[in-house]
Amino acid sequence: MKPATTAEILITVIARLLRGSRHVVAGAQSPVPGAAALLAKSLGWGVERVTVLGSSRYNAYTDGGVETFDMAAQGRIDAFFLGGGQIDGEANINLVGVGGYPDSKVRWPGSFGSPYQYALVPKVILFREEHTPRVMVPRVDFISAPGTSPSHVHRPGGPSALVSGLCLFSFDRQRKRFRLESVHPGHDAEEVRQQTGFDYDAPAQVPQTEAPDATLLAQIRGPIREQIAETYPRFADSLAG
Amino acid sequence: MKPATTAEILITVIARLLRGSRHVVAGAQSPVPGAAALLAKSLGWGVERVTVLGSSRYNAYTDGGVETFDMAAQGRIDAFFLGGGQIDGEANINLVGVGGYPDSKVRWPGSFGSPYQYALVPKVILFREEHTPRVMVPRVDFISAPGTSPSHVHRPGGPSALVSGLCLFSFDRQRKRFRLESVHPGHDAEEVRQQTGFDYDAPAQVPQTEAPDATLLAQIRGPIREQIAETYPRFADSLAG
Amino acid sequence: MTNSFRSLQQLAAAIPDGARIAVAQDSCGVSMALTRALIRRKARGLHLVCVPISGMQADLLIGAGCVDTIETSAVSLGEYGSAPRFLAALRSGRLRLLEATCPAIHAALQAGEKDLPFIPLRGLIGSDIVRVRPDWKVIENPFADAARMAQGGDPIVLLPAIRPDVAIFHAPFADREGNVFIGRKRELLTMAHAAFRSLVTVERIIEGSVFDNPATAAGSVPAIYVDGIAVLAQGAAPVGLPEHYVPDGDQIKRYASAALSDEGFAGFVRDWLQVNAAADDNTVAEGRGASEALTSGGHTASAHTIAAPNKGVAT
Amino acid sequence: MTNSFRSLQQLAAAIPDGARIAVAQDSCGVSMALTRALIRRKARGLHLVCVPISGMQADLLIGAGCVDTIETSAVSLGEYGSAPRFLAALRSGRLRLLEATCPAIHAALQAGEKDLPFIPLRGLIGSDIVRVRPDWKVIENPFADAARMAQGGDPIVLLPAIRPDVAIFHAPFADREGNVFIGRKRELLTMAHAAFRSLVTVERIIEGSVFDNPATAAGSVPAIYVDGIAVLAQGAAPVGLPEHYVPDGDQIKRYASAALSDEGFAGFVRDWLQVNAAADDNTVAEGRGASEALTSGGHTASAHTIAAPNKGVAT
Repeated sequence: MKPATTAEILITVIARLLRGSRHVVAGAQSPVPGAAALLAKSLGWGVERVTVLGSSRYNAYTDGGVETFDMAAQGRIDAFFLGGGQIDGEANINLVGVGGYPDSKVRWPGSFGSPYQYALVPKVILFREEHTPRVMVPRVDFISAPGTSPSHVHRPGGPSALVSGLCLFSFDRQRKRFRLESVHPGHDAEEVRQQTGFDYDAPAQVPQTEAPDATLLAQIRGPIREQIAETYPRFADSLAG
Repeated sequence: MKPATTAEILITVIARLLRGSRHVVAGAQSPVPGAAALLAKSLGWGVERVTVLGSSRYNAYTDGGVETFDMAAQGRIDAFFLGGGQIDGEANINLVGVGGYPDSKVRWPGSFGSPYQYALVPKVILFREEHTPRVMVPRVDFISAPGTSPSHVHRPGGPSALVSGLCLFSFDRQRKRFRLESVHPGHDAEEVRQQTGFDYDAPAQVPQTEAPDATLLAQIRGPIREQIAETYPRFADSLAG
Repeated sequence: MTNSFRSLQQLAAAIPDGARIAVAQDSCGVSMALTRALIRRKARGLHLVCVPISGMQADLLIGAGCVDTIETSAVSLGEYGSAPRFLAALRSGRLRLLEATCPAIHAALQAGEKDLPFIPLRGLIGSDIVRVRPDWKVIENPFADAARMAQGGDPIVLLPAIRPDVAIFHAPFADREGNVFIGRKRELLTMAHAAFRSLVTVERIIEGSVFDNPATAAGSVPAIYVDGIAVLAQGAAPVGLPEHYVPDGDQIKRYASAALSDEGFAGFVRDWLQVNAAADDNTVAEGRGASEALTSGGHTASAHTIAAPNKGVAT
Repeated sequence: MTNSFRSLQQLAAAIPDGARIAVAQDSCGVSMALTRALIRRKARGLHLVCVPISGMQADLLIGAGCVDTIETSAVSLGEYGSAPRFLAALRSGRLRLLEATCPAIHAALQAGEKDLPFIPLRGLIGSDIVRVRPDWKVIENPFADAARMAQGGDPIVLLPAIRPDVAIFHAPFADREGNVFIGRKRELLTMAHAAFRSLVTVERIIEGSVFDNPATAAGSVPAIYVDGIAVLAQGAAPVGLPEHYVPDGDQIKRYASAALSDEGFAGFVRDWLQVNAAADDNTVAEGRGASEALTSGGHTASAHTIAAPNKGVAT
């Protein structure tokens, strides 16, 4: 069996974070989180329902695009995923652009539903494969969605972890800080420190991220690959056969 | 051909008031207004669409019960009907009860959508067949829906006429007064004055309400009777054959 | 979620005393079956939210002593007259009434659907309903322009959201995954969204999924909102289920006259529960009963297909 | 309303310069046919409201100089990359952007549907979007209890309602009365409700009424909201129509790369308009063209049944 690819390691890392999240929603452009949610469900890790926005098969909505937001507000979604062109050390995310506003030097597509889902879904997992100082910045140039809020603001949701191509961070909402939990195989803590523009906590000995075992790999390369092919055909093709 | 019944006269009076009202909505318990709306439409009097709440045939809503209210707010309904256990001289209506509140001496079903539709539908026709001093009162005991509002209140809608078993009143929203327009055949202005608990304007010579001619009667007893049978079967049976 | 299938008794047991329950209006699908089960289990202290009015269902529950509070725009038996037990309970002062109006109940549920604290609504100003509902607020529209404000302002009513504990209704069919088809009775979807839980009775179960067809999908409440389903043909009788069966006018008329007195009401309820006892018991999870109830409704589901989802279910 | 059938050109002519137009996202049904017609008629000064995001449609309209203002939560070609003309227009400063977020656009349209002046929405507080949208207001929740207020209050965002001048989208089919089937793409219904007018393209016309079946009724926009319909098979291509045809990835990729330059964009548009000219012209009201357009879509409507509703129609 071929060793785990980066994508397969990331799918596994995220699937583990989803344990006990009964309803997980993944966006249309989120193949890795989508596959991770389906993996966690298929393994009986307490994920009972996966909604993939843009899918017909994994989407039981009947009230249009607003339904996922209404569900989030009511606490009917347990886990969701967000990314960011920039992510800072307080878990603020920027999906708008670099430089001033509105005169950005670099402009991205926009914030989508981030300032709402980030505030309302209890477990938001930040996922951004690129882990460089231009993504992981000291302070985002535009806050599409804030990592934390003053205690009086109604905010049942927020960030719980940040998964990148290098490592897994957890996030402490009280202390407003990330903590390095593990570094993926082939990388080390020093590299993470160099590639990260913000400060974070780390244990003296940083564990290595546990790679998927043969059973997990077979599950990803078999059933999960088939399940995600409808929504993410290109990505499904890219998973090792 | 049998002469026009009271119901047929009322249908005709209301149908005439609906001229030019493109979309007319009648409630589930409003057979006379429902028949009048269908009559005005069938005669090409500018009524393009009739919605009968509770009908399957004359109801093209697909958003549930809220749709008729959303339409009203947007000005998509031109005419609607309301009644009242009490109606006063300023066109306030009471569908709640007689005496104090909540300790009413007589209690009626409730206000339904009246305080909303009365405020938002441009032409509301009050229809109450019983015309006695206990219905037509100086001042209602409970305002389910006010006849008029201060000028700063958003109120595109309101009462335009009151049709009873005795007569037709028009309503002047500026002067907050009814005006007697015509008395139905078999009744006279004196009877109306005696049976009305509120003051109103009247011309020196009060015209008689024009009864439906043979063409109109044939239309009511034929096609209209058939059309309303789905929603108001008992009422349809009662129309002269 | 095949494990959402329950007996009628289990659904009634899942509604605690004191629960705030949203109920549908007669033209949408009223679960008269669950109404009987609530009366049988002697539910107490219920808070009914009528969406937006009610008829025989509310009157029966009030008469049977199940209801403490009712929020409604009207209670009436329609062409069969006024609602006798509703009126009697108001006279005796033992029923708390939250006076409302149809669009306000719809809008408050829509706010509940989004978990908003409140929603504004036009109209209403000047009605005594606003006066007798201190939980409704009138504010100046914060978006009114200066000209408007100079002319006296722009008052608008804010309604607190309604999030019922349970929504109950009756629908034409469900699939085995627990998705419930409601057609264009969309207020049932709003009720199910706004409520914390939904308990539903259906005429029958279909093979396949409502999501197999974009049309049936469009007219369905997804299983994620549905916490329990009992199958009972004629479950909306005598009120009727539009496009399926008409109201049983004779029985409603009988009710309207019997319910004028305490004794008459008691007699009607006793008879009504008795006549329906066998069919209602047929929805008990285990046993061949469930399949018979379906078959008697004219449907062809086999004993196996009906019994299966109920196996080993406990509330 | 059979008189709602129009040619594509008539629909485009019915959208005045400067109109505020609601457009659907790619997964809901994007009228690329009407997009071409707007470019052909050189529409100017449009204000796009993307529900809640857009892709190639917005990018094309921006690139063709039709758009002054865009309110959106994102513009992107999805897996085919960023939206080149959107980015170029922002760089040049000739596009006014109203930065938004998906649930806010949905909620503001729902407020428009009820003609509310505003609607509250949770979340959002602390986002710079609130800072750059002075038309959004933050107030203290008037329903917050005293304990909450003592702990610092309960700020909540109020959004002004959106009532677009026109909603445009593409749907699987319409009936002859002008009712349009959208299945469970309910945001299209909300758009149609919120907008003053709706102009729609459909793949085909069906015989009978959507109201003949409770399921198709549940998934339809009633004719009363629909002011014009043009029939054009493949009217959502190359974006695709879910459950009907998939996106034409090759063509979108070609667009993504061509649109990086002014010249490349101009060339793509010229070719795209040309290739579709015959099919688009086939929707002209009178003449045999309309029926051919339908037949080529694989449907069996006769020349008579198609021509009839178009007879004597003038915008």
